[in-house]
Amino acid sequence: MTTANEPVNFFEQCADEIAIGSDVYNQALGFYYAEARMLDNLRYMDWVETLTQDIKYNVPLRQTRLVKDNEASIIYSMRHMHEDYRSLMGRALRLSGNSAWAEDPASRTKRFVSNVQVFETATPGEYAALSYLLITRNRFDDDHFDLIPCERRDILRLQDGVLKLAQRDIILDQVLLGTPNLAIFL
Amino acid sequence: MTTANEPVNFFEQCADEIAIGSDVYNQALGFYYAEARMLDNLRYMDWVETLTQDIKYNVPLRQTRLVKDNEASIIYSMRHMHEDYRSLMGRALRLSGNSAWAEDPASRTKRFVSNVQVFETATPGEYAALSYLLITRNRFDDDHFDLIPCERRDILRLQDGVLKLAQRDIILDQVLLGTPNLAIFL
Amino acid sequence: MTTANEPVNFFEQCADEIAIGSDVYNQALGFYYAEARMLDNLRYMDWVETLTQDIKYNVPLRQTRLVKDNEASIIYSMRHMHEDYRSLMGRALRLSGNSAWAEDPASRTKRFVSNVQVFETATPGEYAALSYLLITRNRFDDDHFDLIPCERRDILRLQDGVLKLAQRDIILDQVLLGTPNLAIFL
Amino acid sequence: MSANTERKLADGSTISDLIDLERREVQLRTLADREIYEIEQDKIFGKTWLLLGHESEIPDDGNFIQRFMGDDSVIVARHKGEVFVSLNVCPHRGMKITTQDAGSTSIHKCIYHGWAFRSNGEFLGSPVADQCMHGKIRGKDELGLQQARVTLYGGLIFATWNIDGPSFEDFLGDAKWYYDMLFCRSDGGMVVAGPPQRFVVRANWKAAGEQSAADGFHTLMLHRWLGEVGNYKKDDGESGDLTPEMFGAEVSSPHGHALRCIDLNRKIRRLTGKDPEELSVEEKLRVLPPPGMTADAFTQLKKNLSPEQLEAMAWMPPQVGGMFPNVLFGFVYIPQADGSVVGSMTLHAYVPKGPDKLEFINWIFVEKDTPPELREKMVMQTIQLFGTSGMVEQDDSDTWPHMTLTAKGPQGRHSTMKYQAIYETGKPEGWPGPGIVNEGFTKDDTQWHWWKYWHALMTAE
Amino acid sequence: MSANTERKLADGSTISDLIDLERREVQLRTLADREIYEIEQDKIFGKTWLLLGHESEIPDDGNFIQRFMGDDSVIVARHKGEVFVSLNVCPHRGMKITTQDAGSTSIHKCIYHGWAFRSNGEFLGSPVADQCMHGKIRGKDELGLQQARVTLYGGLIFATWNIDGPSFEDFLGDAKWYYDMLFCRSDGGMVVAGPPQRFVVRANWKAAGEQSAADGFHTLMLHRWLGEVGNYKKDDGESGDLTPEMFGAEVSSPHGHALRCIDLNRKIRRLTGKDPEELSVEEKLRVLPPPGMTADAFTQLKKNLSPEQLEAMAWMPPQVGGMFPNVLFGFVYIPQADGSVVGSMTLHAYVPKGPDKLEFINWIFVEKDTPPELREKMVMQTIQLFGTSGMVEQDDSDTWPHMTLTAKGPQGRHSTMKYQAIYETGKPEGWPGPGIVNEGFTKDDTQWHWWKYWHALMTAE
Amino acid sequence: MSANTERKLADGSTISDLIDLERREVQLRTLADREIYEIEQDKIFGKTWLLLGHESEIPDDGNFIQRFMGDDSVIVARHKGEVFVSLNVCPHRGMKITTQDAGSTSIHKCIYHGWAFRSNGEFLGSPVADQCMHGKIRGKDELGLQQARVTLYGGLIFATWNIDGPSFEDFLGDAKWYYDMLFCRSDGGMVVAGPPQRFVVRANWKAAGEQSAADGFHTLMLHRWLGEVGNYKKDDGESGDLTPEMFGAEVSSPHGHALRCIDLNRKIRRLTGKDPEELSVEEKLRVLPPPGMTADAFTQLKKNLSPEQLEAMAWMPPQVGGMFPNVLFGFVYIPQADGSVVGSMTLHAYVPKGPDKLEFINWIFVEKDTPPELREKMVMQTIQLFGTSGMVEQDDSDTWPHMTLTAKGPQGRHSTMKYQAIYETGKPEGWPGPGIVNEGFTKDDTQWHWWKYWHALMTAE
Ligand code: FES
Ligand code: FES
Ligand code: FES
Ligand SMILES: [Fe+3]
Ligand SMILES: [Fe+3]
Ligand SMILES: [Fe+3]
Repeated sequence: MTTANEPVNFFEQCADEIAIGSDVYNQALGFYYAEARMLDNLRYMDWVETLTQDIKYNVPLRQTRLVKDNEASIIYSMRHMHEDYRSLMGRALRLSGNSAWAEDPASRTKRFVSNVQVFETATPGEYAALSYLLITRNRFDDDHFDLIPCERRDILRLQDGVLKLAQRDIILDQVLLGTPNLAIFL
Repeated sequence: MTTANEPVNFFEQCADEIAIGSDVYNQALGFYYAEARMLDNLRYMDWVETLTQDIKYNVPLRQTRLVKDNEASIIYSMRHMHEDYRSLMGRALRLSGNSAWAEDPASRTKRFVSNVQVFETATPGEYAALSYLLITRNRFDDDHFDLIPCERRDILRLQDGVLKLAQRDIILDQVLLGTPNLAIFL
Repeated sequence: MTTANEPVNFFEQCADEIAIGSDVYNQALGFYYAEARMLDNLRYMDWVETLTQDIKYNVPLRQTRLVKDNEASIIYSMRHMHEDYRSLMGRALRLSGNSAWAEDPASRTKRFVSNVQVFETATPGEYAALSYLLITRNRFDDDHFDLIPCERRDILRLQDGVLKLAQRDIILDQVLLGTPNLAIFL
Repeated sequence: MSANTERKLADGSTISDLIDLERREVQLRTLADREIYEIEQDKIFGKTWLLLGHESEIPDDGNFIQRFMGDDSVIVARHKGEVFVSLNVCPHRGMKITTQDAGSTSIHKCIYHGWAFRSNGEFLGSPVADQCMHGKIRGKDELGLQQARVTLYGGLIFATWNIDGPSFEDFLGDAKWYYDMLFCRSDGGMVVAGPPQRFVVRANWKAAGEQSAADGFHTLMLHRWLGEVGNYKKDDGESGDLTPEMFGAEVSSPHGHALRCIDLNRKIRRLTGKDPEELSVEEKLRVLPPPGMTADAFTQLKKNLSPEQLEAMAWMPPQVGGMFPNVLFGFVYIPQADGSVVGSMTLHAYVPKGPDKLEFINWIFVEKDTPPELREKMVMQTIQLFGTSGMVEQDDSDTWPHMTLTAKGPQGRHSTMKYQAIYETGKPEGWPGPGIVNEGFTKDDTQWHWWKYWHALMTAE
Repeated sequence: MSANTERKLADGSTISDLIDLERREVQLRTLADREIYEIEQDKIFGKTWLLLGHESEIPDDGNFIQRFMGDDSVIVARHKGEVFVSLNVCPHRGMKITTQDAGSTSIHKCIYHGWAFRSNGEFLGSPVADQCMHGKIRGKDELGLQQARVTLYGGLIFATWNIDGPSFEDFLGDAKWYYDMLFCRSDGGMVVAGPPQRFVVRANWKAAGEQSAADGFHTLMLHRWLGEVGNYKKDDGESGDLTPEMFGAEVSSPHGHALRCIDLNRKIRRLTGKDPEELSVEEKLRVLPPPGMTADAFTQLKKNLSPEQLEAMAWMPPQVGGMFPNVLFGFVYIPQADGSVVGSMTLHAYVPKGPDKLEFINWIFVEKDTPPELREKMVMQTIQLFGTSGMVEQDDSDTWPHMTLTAKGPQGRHSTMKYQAIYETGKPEGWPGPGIVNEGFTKDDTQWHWWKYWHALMTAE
Repeated sequence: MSANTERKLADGSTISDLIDLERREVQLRTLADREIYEIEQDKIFGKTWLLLGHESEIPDDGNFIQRFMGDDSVIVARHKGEVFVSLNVCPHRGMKITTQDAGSTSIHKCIYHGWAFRSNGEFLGSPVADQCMHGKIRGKDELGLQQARVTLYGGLIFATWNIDGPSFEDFLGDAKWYYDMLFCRSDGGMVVAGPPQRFVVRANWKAAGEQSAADGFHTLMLHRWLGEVGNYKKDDGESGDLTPEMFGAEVSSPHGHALRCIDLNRKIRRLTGKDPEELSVEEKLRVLPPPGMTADAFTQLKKNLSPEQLEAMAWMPPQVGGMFPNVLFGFVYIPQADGSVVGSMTLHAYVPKGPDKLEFINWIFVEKDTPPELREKMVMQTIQLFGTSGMVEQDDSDTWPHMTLTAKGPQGRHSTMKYQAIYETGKPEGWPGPGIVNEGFTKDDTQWHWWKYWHALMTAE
């Protein structure tokens, strides 16, 4: 392989954990619940509003490796998504257009958010947030659901008193993705 | 079709959002956790106690429509459930009887509640609550689970200091329901 | 059968419910979120640190019975797991070794915690905690997930200001377990 | 056709080997076998008339719904007032023409390469006209969507792939005289309350199909809650006996159709206090009008039905039954706590989805001019008893899967379903209606005729 | 039977083509093929004796449990003291008679139409007696639940559909002499600790079945953690070598049964410090009594077993092995950290659930009069090593699915399982027991005999 | 071979019955039939050369990756510098040799019983050497892992089970002249950006396979968003017309390979403002170098390709196409908002996973010496348009499943895929390249040749 496997610098950024129940923590919960509803209700342009202009958004690959090589099970040299503000906006525009067949008719989804932990970072007004997300996805008259359980490693930034998403790494649990595409946001 | 598709007036009822972590919010969480345990433990008559006499309880149909016709994807002219207090009591009585075979032996279920948001309404003591619910359902020796992810749009009313359920609309994510009946409450 | 079906004394231990949002409650949430991440990230020896030396850890069997015999649907005379501190430590050691093939390569799991309720007990500093857990488990290149929804009935004990797990009963929802082993902790 | 010229299944047996015509037994294997399922797709669902919906679902030109004929998806659309049923498969490369459940459009454009079709299936053309991407081997007239043969009956939409086969009338035969009382009795006709409920049951479609042929017997046990805690509970709170409800007359059909006609007198007595014997046909039908109709609708009945049909309606109207192969109807009077009666009109289709899965489609109907309050009552009542969450049919949808499982066992598959409770009565004295009719407590004849027709079709050339 | 008269599989090959009797090889395809699976349902699970449970699971009249014989669900019930095994399929329309895992009732009533049966399967009648809903074509005696042939052995419940086939004794043959040491040695007999653990493994049942025929070899690699960090770790913390544990004697059977008998001397030396050679049979068995028994139980052993059996027990008692087709037993001594030994008694059945799925059923046993503390120790120890969460068998249940996957590959299916490690030793000098016995390090003979019997049954008329 | 000697499918039809060679039509049934799928495993995936990856994925000795050839898992490993492809099935009892996706080891040890193998598949031995647990019937040389035949082409790893079949060169035939321009043009060669994306699509592999044979037509409709809101939107924000992009030349192959070569002039005009007619080959290729290459790389092109190839590259270079049976390549120039162009190099393999499932494997490439910034741009751009989340290919992976569903319907399965848009042009005037080449707007010939080769292989002895 030619690209070095980019280090995951997320955990280095996590300083003290912010108490569950504190204002910032509750604000983060609010951010995630509101975000889930925007995306589950196809309000893509509203969602883009919640991103910072310098956002980094990644979905690394996974590989099945021995426990001793466990860190090699997350792959950054190649990703399922590798996005910046421009590309996320582009995706939102496409989905808001008339010919995004992969999501028109749209999937019926629910984004179940849980296990939220929030941490201070070196930067005042920036918080590192860990959360679990379970997406249930149904299309057409499927009698089953595609499941996308994942961990989200976010950097949330306070801008004019509102939290915005400045960075997100989504860690999936499949090496062979069971849903036929990632036409939806995670 | 002959019945006009009844408008969903729920969101009009939502006024200011109640802060996550506030007493009312926590009370709502408590209501949902307690409700989940009653239903998962077959305490149907206890559950009926938590309903107001004028409750409206609906499970509209879903249809796969183009994004531009998205609002038409929720159907009220025909529903999977269309209940009032009398009928819910009737269902609870049946389940408490000796011959409700569809649930005897009973399904083993878990009702995972998350993404709870609570809002003031025009009526003091009445709150609009949005929540996500994931039901896992297992019967006999099935080695799989039926999944019922849904959004619940509730009106909770304070009666003598206790929250009761005054209205519930359950928005499912399947047009072709994957579980063989709705013999359980959502 | 020769062993009497051990009574579930858990609920007798539950005294007053502790308010959602209170410090103890939030501490319990913190315990569960941290525990989920330890286990999902294969930090088994760290997890053992969170157990008391006298821990009792059980996964009773389930059986499909008529509603009238419902309490007989949970079986303690035989269990899927029946553990004490020594055996849990033994399992953690095995998993930390070089030949625990059942989990090497390791399953990719997420432990979604929800519906947490905490109660006082007769013993100061000991709390009874009820919670729901949904485990998604993926191995190799399976395009599906094994699901393990369950209720956990825990006794949490404050030791030097930290909560530790003193007792856990895991109530599964399948009589015929759909995941090929319980090589992971619940 | 004789079994020895019949197509052999993998293990060497034939369809005929699975049915004992003498003893009226059918091997359970029929409920789980994949080979049999595949043959049914051609010989049953490729040959008979199938219920797809009601024209009130697509009132205007361009309106369409997606439905299933066996395992084939079809588009049911209105074009210039007429209803067309087109195979939902693009003649170019097989993509679905529509992926929507319902909608409205004058032109259906395939999203894969853009071939366009009218609502009646006609091929309009392909993009980049000057490149003639549909080629020159076939004419445009050959490139339309495959059309099914369509019939409307009481507004119900039926279709078949058997283009030169029997007419819908012939298919119904004598049973039509009875169905008319349900579907063709009013001036305005029935309309759907809304789109149908749809849910999946992990059972072979025939577990539901054979029951739909008027299995009254199971009500006493499987639905006994109705007497214990349901609508048939005695006023004094005592358990009610459902047995009397199972008396009446049953109509069989050589084409597998079935109707159970139930005596109205008890209900009338309860409602009027009068002795029904002393009431005229008109009086009876004004006291207890058919589900969804009001007293003054009698004039409509009189206009649309024959005196003999009116007589039957006032005596023992058809209330539950089926239409071969996979339709069940329930046009019933539901006793209310307050002593009144609310009618319920529902139709089900059990669409095969593989040997061990069926799609349960449930339409609820009202009369076009049913008053709003009554209509709301009827729909709620019906939703609460039938379909997805119906307290009656929950028990059916939880039973059929077990029959499909037992049918897979190496011993179980050879076990038989038995239809040995046989009528010895014949028509009620003075019965005005045609067909094979028997009086008394429900028996197995109607279901047995259902299987005999299944066997005839499955073994036909 | 010669391959050319054998039933052909879809691709034209026969079962015999898949086994190389000369070279002792079996094609992997046998682990994934649906056709082969269907044939096994008749020729293996329709013909041999199958383990269903233990009578201590249904101590009283009316007690019943639901179990499986191949893909057929059966009711195992006690009636007037006797154990009956009835097909769990209603003779009326095929509904399951019981949907419960266990319960107690004097009458089983089908919930579909209410036909009623005794615990011994006798048909009692149908509702609305005067309507004789079961008809007149068959007599009541013909309408009972299909009965399997039942044998109790050491309290274990075995049944077969092969009504006129060989007796259970003949089926066990010489192997019985050894099984007696496990199941028939004590006065009180074994009892289950509770209902069995049940879980699904996505593997063909034969991946587990062939291993159950005493595959000792895999322990060294697949279970090597036992030496590294488990019960066989050296006291000094060094990794222990498991190889010595694999020495002993293996008993093969022309019927595919298998037992591995392991030398007790090392354990005795460790426990007593004495030279086992100097100990009498009685002394040995008092020092190290069989799992679940106490020193003073020797009198029971003496009473229930022959001197030859006692001699074998004190020398190389059977500890692991299987019973054709799908049973594994483990009656083992587990070394404890404190130098002591705790016994473990477990039986597994691997029930087929389709070509790529099996149900793992795990019963844990104790002796009826095992003292409570010991019993608790045994059960915990066994749960921790075997079954659902067992640290040993976790690795097995994660391995078999891979074999089932490779068996599906177009190349992989032609790859072979090899049984070419062959004993050249014969019986230990002076061995008191019957049957095909070989001494030394574990080899492949027992597993090869398992496959030979599978082949014989699969190609039998 | 004539249909009447062909293997019959269960319903009596043959493969040839499903293809109309005259009218260029293929029955949809081919996209859903399990029997056909099984035959393909042998006749297609057992006979042709299959793409497994790129040697830059396993740079060092001992490096290995797990990949699939049809339904068989294989280990692709480097041993002493060479690449070996071994069946990932243990010759002992069929366990997978590796359960990892990738790793590095000098010895592969089976976890079941510990048999050990070299990276080239050689059998090293089994544990407890003195017990010779692999027996004496077969020599060690017979116990290695089954080896596939391997070829490296431009660093791409191809393998086949057809040991004595045609060479990879013969397999490519005339198409090689064109593939060379993509894979063999630079000194350093291509390298993967990382391991491939892998995801499952619930569709038959041929729904993707037939499209990969240069179906340009679908772009206009299925991917029309590119013009509406995507990279081909007009600068004035108006919708862009994609039709011009579909003009060029298409290369067909009797072996089902296909390439679409697209005119560069428009792009060059846009970038340089100059009239391309006035530019030399070298000038053109310096202005618009191939994806991942820089202007000064021209010297490499000149060195590695013939003048004729250079001419073609500067005129109409191959940009999308496929390699039979299941490979798609896209080497395209993506217009950027700023008017510049970013190249994208991707290869897909569509691995069959049953009649209605495929695994989509997506490798993204860069040139070994592509500058870091450019490389990052290329990879991001490619991820955003192709593969798992690619805005272009999302629509494909959501379309193929519908074709697989319609192919299951009893009517739908007889509906046909049509390839009737036929070129009438022939080679562009003065075209320097070999093979079947046609000029103009995309047509169906390449896809039809794909099906003809599929048919030839499926009906071959
Ligand atoms: S498949 Fe419909 S236009 Fe090509
Ligand atoms: S099926 Fe059992 S009584 Fe009818
Ligand atoms: S299966 Fe590989 S060593 Fe036995
Ligand atoms: Fe019913
Ligand atoms: Fe083992
Ligand atoms: Fe495409």
